[in-house]
Amino acid sequence: MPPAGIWVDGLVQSCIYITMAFGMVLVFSILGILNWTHGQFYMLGGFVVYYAVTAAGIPFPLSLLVSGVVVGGLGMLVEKVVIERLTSPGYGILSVTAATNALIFFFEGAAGMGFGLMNKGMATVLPGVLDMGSFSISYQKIAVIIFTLVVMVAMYIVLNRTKVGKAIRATSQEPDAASLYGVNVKWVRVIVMGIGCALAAMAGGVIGIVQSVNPFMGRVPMIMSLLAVVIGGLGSLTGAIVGGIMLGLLNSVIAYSISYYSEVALFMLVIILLLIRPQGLFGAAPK
Amino acid sequence: MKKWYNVLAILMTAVIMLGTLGMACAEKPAPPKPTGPITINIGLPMPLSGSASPWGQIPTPFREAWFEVFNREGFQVNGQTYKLKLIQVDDQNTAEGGAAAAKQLIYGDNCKFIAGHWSWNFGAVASVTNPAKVIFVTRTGAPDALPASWGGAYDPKTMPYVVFGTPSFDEFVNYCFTLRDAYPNMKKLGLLDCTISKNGMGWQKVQDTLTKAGIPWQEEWFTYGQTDFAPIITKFAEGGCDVVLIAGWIGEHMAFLKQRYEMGYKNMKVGCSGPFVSMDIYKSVVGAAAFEGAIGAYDDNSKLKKTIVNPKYIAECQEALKIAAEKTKGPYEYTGEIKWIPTHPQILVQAMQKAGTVDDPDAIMKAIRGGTFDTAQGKWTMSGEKTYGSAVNFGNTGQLCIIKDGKEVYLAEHPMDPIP
Amino acid sequence: MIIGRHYINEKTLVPKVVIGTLIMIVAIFPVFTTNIVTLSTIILSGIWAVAVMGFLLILRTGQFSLGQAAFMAIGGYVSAILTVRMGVPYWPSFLAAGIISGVIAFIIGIVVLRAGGIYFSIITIAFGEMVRIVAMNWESVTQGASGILTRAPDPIMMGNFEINFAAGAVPYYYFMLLLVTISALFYWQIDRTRIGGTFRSVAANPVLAEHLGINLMKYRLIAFTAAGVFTGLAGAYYVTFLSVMNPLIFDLWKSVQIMMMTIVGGMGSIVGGPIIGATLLYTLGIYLSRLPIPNIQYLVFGGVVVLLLLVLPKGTGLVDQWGKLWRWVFGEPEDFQMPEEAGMDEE
Amino acid sequence: MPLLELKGVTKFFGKLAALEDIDLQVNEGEILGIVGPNGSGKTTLINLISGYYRPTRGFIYFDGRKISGLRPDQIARLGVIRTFQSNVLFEGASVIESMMISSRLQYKTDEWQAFWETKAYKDEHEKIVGNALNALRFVNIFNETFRPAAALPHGFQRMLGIGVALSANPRVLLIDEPTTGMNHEEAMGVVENIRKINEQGVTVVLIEHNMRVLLNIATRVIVLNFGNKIADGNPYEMMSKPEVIEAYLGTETV
Repeated sequence: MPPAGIWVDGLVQSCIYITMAFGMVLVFSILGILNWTHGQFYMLGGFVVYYAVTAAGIPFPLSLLVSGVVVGGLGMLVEKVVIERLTSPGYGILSVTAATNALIFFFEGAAGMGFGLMNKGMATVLPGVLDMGSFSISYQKIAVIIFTLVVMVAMYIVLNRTKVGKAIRATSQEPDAASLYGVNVKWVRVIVMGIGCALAAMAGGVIGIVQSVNPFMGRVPMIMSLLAVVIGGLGSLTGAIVGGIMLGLLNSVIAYSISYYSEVALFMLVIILLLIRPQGLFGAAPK
Repeated sequence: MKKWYNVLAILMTAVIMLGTLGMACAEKPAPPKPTGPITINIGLPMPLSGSASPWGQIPTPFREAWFEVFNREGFQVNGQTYKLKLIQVDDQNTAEGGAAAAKQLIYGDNCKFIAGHWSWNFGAVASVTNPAKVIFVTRTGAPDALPASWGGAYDPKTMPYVVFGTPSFDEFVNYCFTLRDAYPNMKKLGLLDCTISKNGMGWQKVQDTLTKAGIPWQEEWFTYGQTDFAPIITKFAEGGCDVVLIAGWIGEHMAFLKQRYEMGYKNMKVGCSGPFVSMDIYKSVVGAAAFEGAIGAYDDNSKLKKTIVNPKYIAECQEALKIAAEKTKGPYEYTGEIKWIPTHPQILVQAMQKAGTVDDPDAIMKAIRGGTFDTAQGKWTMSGEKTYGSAVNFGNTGQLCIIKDGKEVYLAEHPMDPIP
Repeated sequence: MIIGRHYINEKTLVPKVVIGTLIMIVAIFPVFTTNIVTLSTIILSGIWAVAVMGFLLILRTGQFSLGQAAFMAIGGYVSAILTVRMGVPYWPSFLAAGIISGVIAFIIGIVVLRAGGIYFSIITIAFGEMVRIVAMNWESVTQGASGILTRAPDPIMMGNFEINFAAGAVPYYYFMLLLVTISALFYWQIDRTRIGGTFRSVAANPVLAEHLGINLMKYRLIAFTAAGVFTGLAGAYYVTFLSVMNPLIFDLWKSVQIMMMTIVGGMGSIVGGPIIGATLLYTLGIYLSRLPIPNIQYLVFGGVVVLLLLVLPKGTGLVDQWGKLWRWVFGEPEDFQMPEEAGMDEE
Repeated sequence: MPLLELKGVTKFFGKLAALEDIDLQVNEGEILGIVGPNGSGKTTLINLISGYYRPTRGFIYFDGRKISGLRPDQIARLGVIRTFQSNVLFEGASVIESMMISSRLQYKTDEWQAFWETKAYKDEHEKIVGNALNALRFVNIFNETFRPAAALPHGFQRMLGIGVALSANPRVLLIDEPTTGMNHEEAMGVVENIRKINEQGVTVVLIEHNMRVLLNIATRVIVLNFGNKIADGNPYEMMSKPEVIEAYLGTETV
């Protein structure tokens, strides 16, 4: 039985995965595509927060919002300019997949040229450690956990209580019907893309205080949260939460017990799961 | 009629384009022999882009500065004065990047010598330089570049023009000894390295040496690209390690430092067999509090206590550091490069002077093999006079520093006992 | 959609003159320059072209594989291990590389192709990562990240004339031409005969195709395996030319690069597109990586691909635009003649 | 014995039953009409026969052989071919290309021979192209042979759909709502073609929303309502049955 420290650590990991997975699931359930650029929005968010905190001196929670707004806007732009056109009838799934894949390197290159390639950290934000006897946890990690809880609650409220949320849910279930009932599907798509990217960005900003920020930080979390989404089932928020928690905990627990084979074990697990149950744990069955 | 004009036009353009391509890449004609100093190009494939780029970029100002200082008088080989020119090419820290860079340097910028760094693209670079009879001084040690466990994958005869650096495992052991000197009564030494540099032989050697020297140790492995070290830290803590030494992985070193602090093991000393690539990065990523007690390689030759270094070289390095600081407009505190860029050219230059030629690689190699060289890191004696072209070991000193309130402070030093 | 609606049909469109001249130029290219930098650029782009053709063949069946680099890795490792470790002569192990990677593709395909569409892409990504991780950690066989120094191909004796690969890049160049030609002919033949038609139908409307008696799995598997074989060969030759194999050579970025080359070249023609795309993009990459600006390569690659996708008409690529250019140069191809039966009852 | 037989076939989607144990026989050479208001399970029935769905309970026999549980392509190879309601065929393909795709079942040569384009394959190919063109002539869209299928007018596209199904040489042809969105003349044209097809000895199962169309051709009619078979017999006496009228009064707006 691994000590408590491992579990806490796993929990922090899962929090990041969950927040990213949320965005991915939203985008998938409305736009019907996987946004392969998600990890790079995460990276951009990290940079925005970094500069907001260090250069502009905006307090951390506020700068999280700032990054959400900025990167969310960027996401909307991408949706409007690229994705909307490439998902119109006549284009195959290839076009949009290729475009989002290409954007990965576009953004990484841009970030590298704009912000430099060095690691940047915000360890000075919320320093200090909370000692819990058997183990201890830093305020930064606590901040990550709180942030994720806030995001979950906010998502729940937005999706279930607000008008936008109703429109989104309607669109995700019956796009055609929704458009009949006066929902402007085009705008719902743009807004959802914005929300998704904003979530990714805030996740990146919040990881910036725990780890460091650099142009390539987006790749691994992207793959991991993709796996989380797939485990949970594409298009299911509950699935995203469960998948995220599973991945995060498994990752650190496996790493603790069978040191460096954890990666192999994880991928094996996911592939096997997909083959037994392609639609994931909570996904709707195809056809 | 018009059609065939078009056909012709297109064919012409095609031919012209191909021609220009050929021109662009064809080697430039050798310049007419100038009177006065002759410039010799030294190529350096370096990771200037991609995630390993800090290694390539942070030392660059110092490198250029050092060559500037060196070229003020240059060096003499039988009466003729020569200067050195450094040409850096991005190798993206990949094999094909390394191969492409080496080809560009040799056939494009006709470099006479190549000074390389990582073991990851060593093979690719060496297999370009060697047929071209271009001497390649790498900082990679033979055992970890060309694993002997490969049933003689490394045959000295196939690579007579490669000069190897210190095998990183010997260096690693040496740092362990340095730590032992620094902390005679440490409980247990934790060793951490990435699985990708896990070559059976090398580690066996480390373990045996440590056991023989009576240093209690415990080893763990992390995977390439791992960011979360909590499990490993927990294991070290359970094993009772109070000092940990990480093989030169800077990013992992930072993450480890920060996380061990957050998990409440404040006074676990965490060392790294590489230099602190940049204090600012460390401070911003790790945080001032967690940074305390970090140990790193310390190649500032002005601080050496046991090893004797030619004061001229120390002056040169200090001068270069100053120039680098002016160039970067700020304090330039990265001293890690002193171990490499001054020493590689110095070895080559002295070898050329011994051999009395700059053009004959065989003669120069003959001079290098088994020779003793006066470098910025003290006197280095090369192995390999018996076995033709065998690994050349820089017997450089293991010197460590520890971070005390945000500053590098000399910790200890342990001259490397020469490797047979 | 991407089922070759906008063909350029080399037969009718481009006069034999031009094709002939181009082939001549390529064939005698080493006469222009034997510079190793130039030659190696061309050689490597040729090898990439083979991989891209494989990707495009799989794409013809409507599947989007993001794990093609993994098959190159498998091919590379097989040949490297056989030659260096087991001392097998080069050419047998080169063929073995193709066969083994094909077999693996077949097995993986049986498992993976059941989950089509987006899941296929995801699982192929996971597969690629798996290969990388295993290669990293399976020290005893793959020698970890320090990699394997591969051996140059054994010299080929033709009568008393010997092709010696140690001599320089020229033999490699000609063998690359051979490899590209063979795989190009194979893919082209598949693409223009009945199988190719079936592939397209499977991609265009799987449900209808299945209800017309076409076994989807079978044809997807054919495409995946065929691609696996040639991609494996390409990988083996790639690492031979690089003279080193390690797990970091074929990562996810390479798989995506293959996809980008496909886009740049265009999906219209299974031979022209990949060759043009691979050559353009790889050469561009080489030159960009020499600029002093770090990471500009990523920026440009990404930007170019997105722009092409947005600017070009639906489902077309550069090749198809070049088809237009050719038409402008050589005039329209003569129309298709109706078969005899068609003529029967015109009254 | 009947050519196609359903025994107690039931299909549930989650909780609700789309079809509840349906028994029906299709005899060789007849034109069986299946009518019913929207959502009465007509299309589900076809999907079950053609193997797109698997029945929750019950079995389907074709020519004495159990076909429930087989893959659609296996069923198609036995000679049970269906058409779809939507006009969409193979995107980007021309009329003749679509026909050639569905003519695949006529080939005897295997893929290798096709790959190497052997003599045998070439001859066979010639022949089959001929058949395809004849089939086009048969459904009166011969003049459109080389146009992209998507560019055809609505009526022609429906005919092409039938032609495509036809060239997969079916023994039973399941036609799903061929006349939707057509005016009366077009509909009659379609009906004519279906009759001609049937005269060629192809058994036809015709799903139709519009009772009048069936009156002209169907030899037998089955009425579905809410997933149950409520009547079975001659089309004309169908019209007089009270439950049928009752089932239709809601929907048939005449």
